[in-house]
Amino acid sequence: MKLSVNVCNIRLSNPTILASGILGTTKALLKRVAESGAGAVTIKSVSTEPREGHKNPTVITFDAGMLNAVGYSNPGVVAAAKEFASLQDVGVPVIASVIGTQKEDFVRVVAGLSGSEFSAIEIPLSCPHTPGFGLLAGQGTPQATFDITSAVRKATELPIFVKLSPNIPEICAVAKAAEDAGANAITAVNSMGPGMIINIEAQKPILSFKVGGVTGDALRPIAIRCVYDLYKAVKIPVIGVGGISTGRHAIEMIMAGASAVGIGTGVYYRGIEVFKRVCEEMTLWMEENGFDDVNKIRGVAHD
Amino acid sequence: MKLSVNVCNIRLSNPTILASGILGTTKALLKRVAESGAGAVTIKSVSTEPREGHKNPTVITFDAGMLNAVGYSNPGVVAAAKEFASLQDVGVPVIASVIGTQKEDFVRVVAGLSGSEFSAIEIPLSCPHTPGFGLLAGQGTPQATFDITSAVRKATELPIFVKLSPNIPEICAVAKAAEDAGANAITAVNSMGPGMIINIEAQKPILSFKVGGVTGDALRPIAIRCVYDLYKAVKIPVIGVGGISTGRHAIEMIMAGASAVGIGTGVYYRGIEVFKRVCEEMTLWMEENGFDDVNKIRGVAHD
Amino acid sequence: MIEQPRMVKICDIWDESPSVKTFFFKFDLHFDPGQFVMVWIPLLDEKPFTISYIRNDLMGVSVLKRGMFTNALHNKKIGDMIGIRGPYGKGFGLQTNPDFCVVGGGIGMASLATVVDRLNDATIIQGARTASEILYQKRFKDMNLCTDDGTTGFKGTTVDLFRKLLTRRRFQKVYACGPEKMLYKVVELCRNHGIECEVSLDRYIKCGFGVCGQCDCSGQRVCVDGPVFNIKELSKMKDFGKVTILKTGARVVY
Amino acid sequence: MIEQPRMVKICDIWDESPSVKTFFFKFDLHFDPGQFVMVWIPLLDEKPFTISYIRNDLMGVSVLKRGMFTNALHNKKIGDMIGIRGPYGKGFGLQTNPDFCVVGGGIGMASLATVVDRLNDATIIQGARTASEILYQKRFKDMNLCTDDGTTGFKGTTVDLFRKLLTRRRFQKVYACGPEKMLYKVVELCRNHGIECEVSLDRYIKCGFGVCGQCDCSGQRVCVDGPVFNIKELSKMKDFGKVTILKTGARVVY
Ligand SMILES: Cc1cc2nc3c(=O)[nH]c(=O)nc-3n(C[C@H](O)[C@H](O)[C@H](O)COP(=O)(O)OP(=O)(O)OC[C@H]3O[C@@H](n4cnc5c(N)ncnc54)[C@H](O)[C@@H]3O)c2cc1C
Ligand SMILES: Cc1cc2nc3c(=O)[nH]c(=O)nc-3n(C[C@H](O)[C@H](O)[C@H](O)COP(=O)(O)OP(=O)(O)OC[C@H]3O[C@@H](n4cnc5c(N)ncnc54)[C@H](O)[C@@H]3O)c2cc1C
Ligand SMILES: Cc1cc2nc3c(=O)[nH]c(=O)nc-3n(C[C@H](O)[C@H](O)[C@H](O)COP(=O)(O)O)c2cc1C
Ligand SMILES: Cc1cc2nc3c(=O)[nH]c(=O)nc-3n(C[C@H](O)[C@H](O)[C@H](O)COP(=O)(O)O)c2cc1C
Ligand code: FES
Ligand code: FES
Repeated sequence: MKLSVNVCNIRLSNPTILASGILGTTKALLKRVAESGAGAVTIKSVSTEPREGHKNPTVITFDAGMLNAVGYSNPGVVAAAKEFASLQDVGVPVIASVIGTQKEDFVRVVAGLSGSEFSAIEIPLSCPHTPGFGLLAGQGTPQATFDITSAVRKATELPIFVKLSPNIPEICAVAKAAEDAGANAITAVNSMGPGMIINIEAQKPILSFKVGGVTGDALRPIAIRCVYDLYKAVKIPVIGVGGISTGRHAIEMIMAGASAVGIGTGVYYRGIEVFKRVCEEMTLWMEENGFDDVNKIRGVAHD
Repeated sequence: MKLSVNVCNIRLSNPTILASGILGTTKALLKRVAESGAGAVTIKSVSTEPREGHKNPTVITFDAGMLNAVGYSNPGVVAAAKEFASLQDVGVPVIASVIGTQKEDFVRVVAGLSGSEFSAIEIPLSCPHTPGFGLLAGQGTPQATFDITSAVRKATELPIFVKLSPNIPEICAVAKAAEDAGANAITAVNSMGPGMIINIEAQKPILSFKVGGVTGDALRPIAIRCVYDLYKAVKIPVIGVGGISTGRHAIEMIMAGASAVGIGTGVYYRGIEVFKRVCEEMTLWMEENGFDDVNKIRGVAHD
Repeated sequence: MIEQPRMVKICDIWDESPSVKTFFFKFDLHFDPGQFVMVWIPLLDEKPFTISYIRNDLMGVSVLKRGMFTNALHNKKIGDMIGIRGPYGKGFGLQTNPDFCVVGGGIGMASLATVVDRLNDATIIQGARTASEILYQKRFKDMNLCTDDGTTGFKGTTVDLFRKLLTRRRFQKVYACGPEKMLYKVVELCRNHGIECEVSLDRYIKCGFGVCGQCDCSGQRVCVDGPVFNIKELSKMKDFGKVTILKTGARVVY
Repeated sequence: MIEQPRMVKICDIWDESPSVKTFFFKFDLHFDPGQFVMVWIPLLDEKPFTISYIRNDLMGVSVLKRGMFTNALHNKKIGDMIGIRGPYGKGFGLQTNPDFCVVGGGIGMASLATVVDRLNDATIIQGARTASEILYQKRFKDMNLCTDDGTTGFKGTTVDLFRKLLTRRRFQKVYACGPEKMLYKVVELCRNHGIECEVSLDRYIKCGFGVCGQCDCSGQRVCVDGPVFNIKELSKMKDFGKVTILKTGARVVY
């Protein structure tokens, strides 16, 4: 059974990728996730300066998924460059996630991380709940996406993954802008919403930031549709993220057109072992359904 | 315990409203829903001409909600006007849902239904999966919303509810446009997405239209956030719809600022009795928490 | 439960008549006689069919070739895959004691077949257009047959035959399925004779699980409140025997 | 399970010391000694606290007044509501036989209190800054106390006292909680003496259920893989006793 895939010439032993913001705070955790079977891992997003993020509660769950407003807490690029050194120890490709409030920030962070052995740079232009970043800074428009991606393109030779929001009706236009600016892959999608959950006894929103991005099962059909549309709209590969926690989900995402699948909330649903389990379930399904190579199911849901 | 509410001078014996598109095909079903405890009921959306809608499957469910692309099947305004005559028999206020591909259509349907005893006209400008209507016809922009609402305003004396999409980042701007054009209430929200679910054995999307609107549990946090934001943004009342199937959900929605709550997918989760059960659960909760009037919890989640 | 089709392999196909085929597949859920499934042909459409055979985990649907979808189904071969979701609806209320009769008109016999399987000593009335269209000839012995053209059995309708039978014997309960005009008359006869009666109705089905409102019959949803209704329920359903609802939602008089 | 705070009423408040209060509330979930909850004050913040009393469905958390959040908590009155979610984490591995010792430094004693409740004949070492800060004086008899200023018991640290005790007796198992420098030394002593040892670590906690990565200690998530770790696990955790991680994710050396 062949599970290995190539995304922008990065070889992944299997198509599962740890999504950014889940467990990617330290090299030790990346290594643990790699040992738990992930084909690649993404670090938690890094900005120029250290950020404390929002107050707690920052992550809660509900019957249909998860709601988070972590607020991009991170130690800043200088500390991150120290933490994420000698990345070959991790054992699988490591993707850097880089954020900024303006395009110069992205460039500075990319430069600051250039000494590390990252395999690709992901730029999420799509966070729905952190003032100054992503959607709240207007980074999700085709023009802003083009500008930021172009700037990052000049700053690095590494493959660039542009991570998009499912909230944007014109997601394909944004993806094309990224492609035109030299992006090598699209990561689809970031969390949706934002949403809000109110504790009715407290009579207050639970998240300290009041609203947060929705992920997990609730997001899956939306993510599948985005990937399905993007697969037709752009030529560069699409990494499908959103609600994947089983082998069946991963296969559905790949049939929609994904070259690899990101897993975030799935770590909550099924533990860190989710990567290994998803791969086992994919293998079993493919065996039972007469496939010998995961690359052969990519995009088959299209006419 | 006081559960009755007033929305645009329409008195509802309790705040639950049957959402449009669920069971609202015939007067007999409206009556049955009223007898099952709904405070008001909405008919399935009506267009000028009869429409067959999309092929089946048109409605499916998933672990976090429901996915539908019914495609606005309806018998057209002439037949609808016959079906929905003598509405006082229903026993609770009946809201007409009116759709069109352009503003003149809305006006024609409103005129065609003017002989019936509807209590209000709802105009959904927000369907994410029917070509020619709602989002797919650009009706979700502030300008289009203003234009259509203004046209309907001239055509009827009845209260107008403008139904919005949760997909639109600028939902408050759209609501304000509706308010400016003379809308009497905002219904928030319609289904989100669209989303897609692929049957991996068939290797094809399940819905015949491939994509459909996401409703139910998955939608609730998004709907709560929309209502919370709209409550601050507009002066007219907001009817909260999206994922409500328990008394706790209804109270959460009302705390976010809703004057009444629409229930659609809840009919699937808990049967037609969902209206009665939601009211019973609300009553119990209010008793236990020292409230004697549902109107006193409206908007309390705000600072 | 999640309302999504599961793909199953057609493991056998039987010709029941020139226009009816039964498709067999494995489906490991419990079914009651009278319940139905939605059959999906990907990218084409999805339609309701009663389960006409229940043999442990082997199910069968008997399909009358009628239009676009049923034509496509008739073109399927053993080994082809179809999507199934269900079971849906409320089936027949089976009682063990009573002396009972099933009255099936045309493809309506498919709904009654599993009732006959479950109960012993059924009196079976089956009507068809012509002799070759009679279903389950080998499956059920001693059926009381009638045809429009008289090519087999009594010449006339199931209603006529049922009325005739009633002159010489009594039933405690009748199960019926077929054209609604026929059902209406069967119910009338039963009411007049004080016989319990349950009939399975046919309305345009979309969701199958009670939310879309498409299958309304006077406030009853055929997909979940039915498809089987008893006399008491039917007596409150004004549309019964008179009005059906098209795919658009338009009402048409039978 | 859904990870959301449930509001509970504070039904009792005990002063344990000038800077520590215990808040009691009803919470009908099962807790193991060493597990913790997240305590939410709406609109303010949410922080981790070990359950220090388990009495059927009555739970208590003993809170050291320290900063913004714990100050706000200390201002709460009986009847006020707080949000609770949990239980979180892996608690202490309790064995019934062995001759065991708990070593608590400061508020760390709160984690060990329910261990003492469960096991009989615990040897208890508790250290505090000064006499008035000793916790649970009435709850536990015969504690081996030590204070930095010698106002009660042995003058010196819990490590010194533990080392002293070890010269005259042996334990099969040690449970410890307190400042990590202390824990590090306790673990070292245990390793040298061949004593089993479990310690409860403290890292900045956000989600509490293993997804955000905030509480990392050398690849172990304190919130779900811990907070209790045994010697074998700790021997692979390079950060133990040396490095902790701030709210930003920055590493700081102790
Ligand atoms: C509860 C129930 C059980 C049924 N069981 C059987 C069965 O066991 N065997 C069988 O052969 N037929 C059964 N039918 C009828 C069957 O669904 C239709 O014959 C089939 O859908 C026709 O589809 P078509 O595309 O071939 O024909 P079309 O040309 O589309 O339609 C022919 C006629 O079939 C009916 N029909 C079409 N679509 C639907 C639909 N979605 N729901 C209900 N009726 C429809 C209409 O009366 C229509 O006029 C059942 C119907 C219902 C409601
Ligand atoms: C598993 C676990 C169990 C704990 N049990 C108890 C207990 O039973 N009783 C008790 O008094 N304290 C306990 N703590 C520590 C308690 O969480 C902190 O004292 C409290 O969060 C301080 O908040 P503050 O706003 O008052 O102080 P701040 O001024 O914000 O911080 C003071 C110090 O408290 C620590 N701290 C602050 N926030 C957190 C956080 N979110 N997670 C972890 N540490 C933090 C940091 O070391 C910080 O330097 C426990 C911590 C952990 C990790
Ligand atoms: C707790 C949490 C933190 C996240 N932080 C980030 C982040 O820092 N950067 C980012 O690009 N995406 C972040 N995301 C989004 C995820 O990477 C992913 O796109 C999203 O969760 C959808 O995938 P899932 O349903 O598998 O979780 C975060 C998600 C969660 C749940
Ligand atoms: C099967 C189905 C059909 C619907 N049809 C319509 C419709 O015709 N007009 C409309 O305004 N909304 C329609 N909706 C949207 C609902 O009115 C409602 O806004 C949405 O379902 C969210 O509420 P819920 O989560 O309670 O279902 C439909 C929803 C469903 C599930
Ligand atoms: S078919 Fe949808 S309610 Fe019956
Ligand atoms: S606090 Fe989030 S992983 Fe431990």
